[in-house]
Amino acid sequence: MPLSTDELAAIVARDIPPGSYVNLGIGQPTKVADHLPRDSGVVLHTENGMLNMGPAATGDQIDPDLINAGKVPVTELPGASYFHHADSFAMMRGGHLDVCVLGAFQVSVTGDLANWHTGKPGDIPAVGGAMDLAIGAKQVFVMMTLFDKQGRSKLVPTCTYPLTGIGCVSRVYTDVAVIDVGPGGATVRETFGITADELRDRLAV
Amino acid sequence: MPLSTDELAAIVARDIPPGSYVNLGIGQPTKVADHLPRDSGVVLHTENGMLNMGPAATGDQIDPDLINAGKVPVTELPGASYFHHADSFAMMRGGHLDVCVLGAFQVSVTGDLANWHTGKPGDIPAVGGAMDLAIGAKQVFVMMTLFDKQGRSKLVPTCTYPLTGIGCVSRVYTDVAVIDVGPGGATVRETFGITADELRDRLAV
Amino acid sequence: MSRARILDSADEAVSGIEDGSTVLVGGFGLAGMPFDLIDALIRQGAKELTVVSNNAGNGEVGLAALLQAGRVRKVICSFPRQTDSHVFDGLYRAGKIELEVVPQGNLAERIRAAGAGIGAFYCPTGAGTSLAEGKETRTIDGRVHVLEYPIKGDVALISAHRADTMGNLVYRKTARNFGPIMATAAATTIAQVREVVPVGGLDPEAVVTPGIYVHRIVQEAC
Amino acid sequence: MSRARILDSADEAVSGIEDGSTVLVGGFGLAGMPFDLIDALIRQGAKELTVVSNNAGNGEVGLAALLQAGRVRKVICSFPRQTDSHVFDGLYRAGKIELEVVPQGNLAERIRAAGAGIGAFYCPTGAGTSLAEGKETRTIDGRVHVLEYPIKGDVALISAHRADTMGNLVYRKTARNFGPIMATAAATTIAQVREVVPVGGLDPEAVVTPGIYVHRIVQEAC
Repeated sequence: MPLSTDELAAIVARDIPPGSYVNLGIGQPTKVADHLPRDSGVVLHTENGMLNMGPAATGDQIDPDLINAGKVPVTELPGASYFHHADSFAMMRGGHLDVCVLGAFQVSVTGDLANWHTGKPGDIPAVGGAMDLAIGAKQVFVMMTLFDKQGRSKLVPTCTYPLTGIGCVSRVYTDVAVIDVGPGGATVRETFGITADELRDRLAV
Repeated sequence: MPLSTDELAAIVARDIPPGSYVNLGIGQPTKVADHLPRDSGVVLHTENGMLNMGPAATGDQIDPDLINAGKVPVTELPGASYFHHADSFAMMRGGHLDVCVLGAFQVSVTGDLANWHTGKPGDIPAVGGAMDLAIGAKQVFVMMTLFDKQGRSKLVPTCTYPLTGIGCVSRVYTDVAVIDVGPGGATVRETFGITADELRDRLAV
Repeated sequence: MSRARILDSADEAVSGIEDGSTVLVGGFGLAGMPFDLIDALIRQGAKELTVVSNNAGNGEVGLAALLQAGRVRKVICSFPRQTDSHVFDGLYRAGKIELEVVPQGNLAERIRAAGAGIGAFYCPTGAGTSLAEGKETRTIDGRVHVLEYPIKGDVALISAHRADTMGNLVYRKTARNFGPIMATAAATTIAQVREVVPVGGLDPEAVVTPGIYVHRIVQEAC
Repeated sequence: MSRARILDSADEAVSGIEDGSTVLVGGFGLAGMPFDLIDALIRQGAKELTVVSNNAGNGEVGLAALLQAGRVRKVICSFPRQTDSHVFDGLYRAGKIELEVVPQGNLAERIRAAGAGIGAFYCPTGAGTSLAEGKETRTIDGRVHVLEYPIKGDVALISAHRADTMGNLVYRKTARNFGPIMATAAATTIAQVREVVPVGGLDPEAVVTPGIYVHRIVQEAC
């Protein structure tokens, strides 16, 4: 059985070392936070200018001055700090985040990432902090379904969507497999509900 | 009569517009602060990371954590702020200071400044923030005696000492005259105890 | 005292902004968005503006209202497309507005550079992507870097939490975002604040924007 | 929690610093100088060091003592010559130490660049002077700019006022100086502080160095 998004988020969370500084991208990656053990000491960064962000705010906790990169109201944990945008991106671009987890349209076997723009005519491009996270974090994990709705692999020999960054992804977490990517190509680490041989046949990369 | 250092400092202070943000270099320029009217609203910057620096600290006021660029203990005025060195120099280099007042070995008629290094063999070079102040402040005033101990003019056609900055000085305050310098050459604004004609003869620039 | 002036209304605060100006607008989504100043700018009437902001407006308020009023020629931002960016989307699809998409970190660093006297800088962000097309590159330590130039404003409109009468500012939580860097990068910086306190009312260690960067201040309408 | 470790002694804090390391040393004159850490580094014994600091030591203590112990191959600083820099002066005149003089603003900005992922930057400081000799230049907006590269440290030794146990730091008055930027620019940042407080003991709005930049903390000897 392929993993649910929640199950996959738990697998990603398992692989984040205790005490890491982590940025979770908008969308699916946000769910990883729910699966980090309370005593993990993992510190979440949000690129709009905060470290040690807490869970989403509810009810009276909601404060319009306190939102995450997805513009969702969040909370502050003890030991938090605030900083301006240049300092926040300096933190990302300077290589200080241990891990970031991003969504993707496509990842190449050598770690190229395409996650910001479909490239379709009429689609309005919007990049946000994706390119900065892609080049900045010590490890970039991608979290995505391995196949699109038409059954085509999103892990590809070469990205056809507009690139976010070159050779920046180190590992891809998908519903059917965890795959390392990089200069040496793709290596399957584990599979879920599918054998490695079946996976290789479907991927053909 | 040529002006004393204190008299000259008062002349410089007179020309600093109310409400200006000002950096006073180490040495003679420091004395300008003593002649700013209390209600001038002039805010002093010290490049080691502070705005609205107060007068030198005495007695119990002395705090090793609170010094000026000359490493002299100083005081904090209400409305002060502290920032780190990169922010402090960004303030200088970004053109936000209205005036800085520096000492000099030589100034050229086109505004080149030499104030950091004698260039003599064996002299240890030390530049500090001089080059950053020279290029950064909106107006750079120099305060110096016009003639050296050998009677040679320190306002020169071309600096022979190692340069601090090119075309950066706008006005030179000396014991015998105030002289504008710049792309159009030198223009005497006022003289003290000497006629403009006598001055021109002695300067020969 | 100093250069900051406390004004009675947002209309006074935005007076004199000229047609064709580049306006840096603080805020990330709605947090830190200077709504009063933008509304006053709409009333003031300056047109052909270039707006530099992280987003391109939400709903029909703030930046979206300025766009809808037809005052903006060009938007420089990192993330125009949002669930509620229909005003921008419509103008863009109708070819009525120009868009320059800049990676968010480059946007922030280019604004900082303008305030810090940096003429240009090299950074790996965007190297090899369409957003770096036509830009100069250089390989430093084996990594391709893209040359980026400062983004200066004629005016910055920002929102802060508290000001003292010398123009020192503090922000609140993630509403800090672009305010501190935009304040440094504009010829005239205009801040709306929730509260103005007397000189001495802010902790000198906690001031985020020193008053040297702030020219006009107005207290928010309640 | 997080990556910062609170250690019992300065000796533990400086363990593992290798011969030939580049060591960023905070402080401006005596303010913000990490004396305990420097003394421990002298005991630790690492040699052939490159020291990056604003000054080159005062009197016979701190940096001057490290120099006198013969551990420093090269100093990168803005202002070596001071009334009480006789230790450095002697070594320099005897040809026993290498000196790179960097304008103070370039020193600060190059350290910041190392921490911020900037590969190089252009700035007008020093253009046309002997300190820019041999450096690449470019005219931007009619003004000559010099290309400057980052200064990275293997280790940063800094002094702060207070830390929480996650490594968040606050400084005091002008002792802040180089600490915040050096903390970002070294592979290992070691801070001596006057007081360690529990998590939650620092105002999140007033934290100057977030804990992400701090690896080891030791409380000052009284």
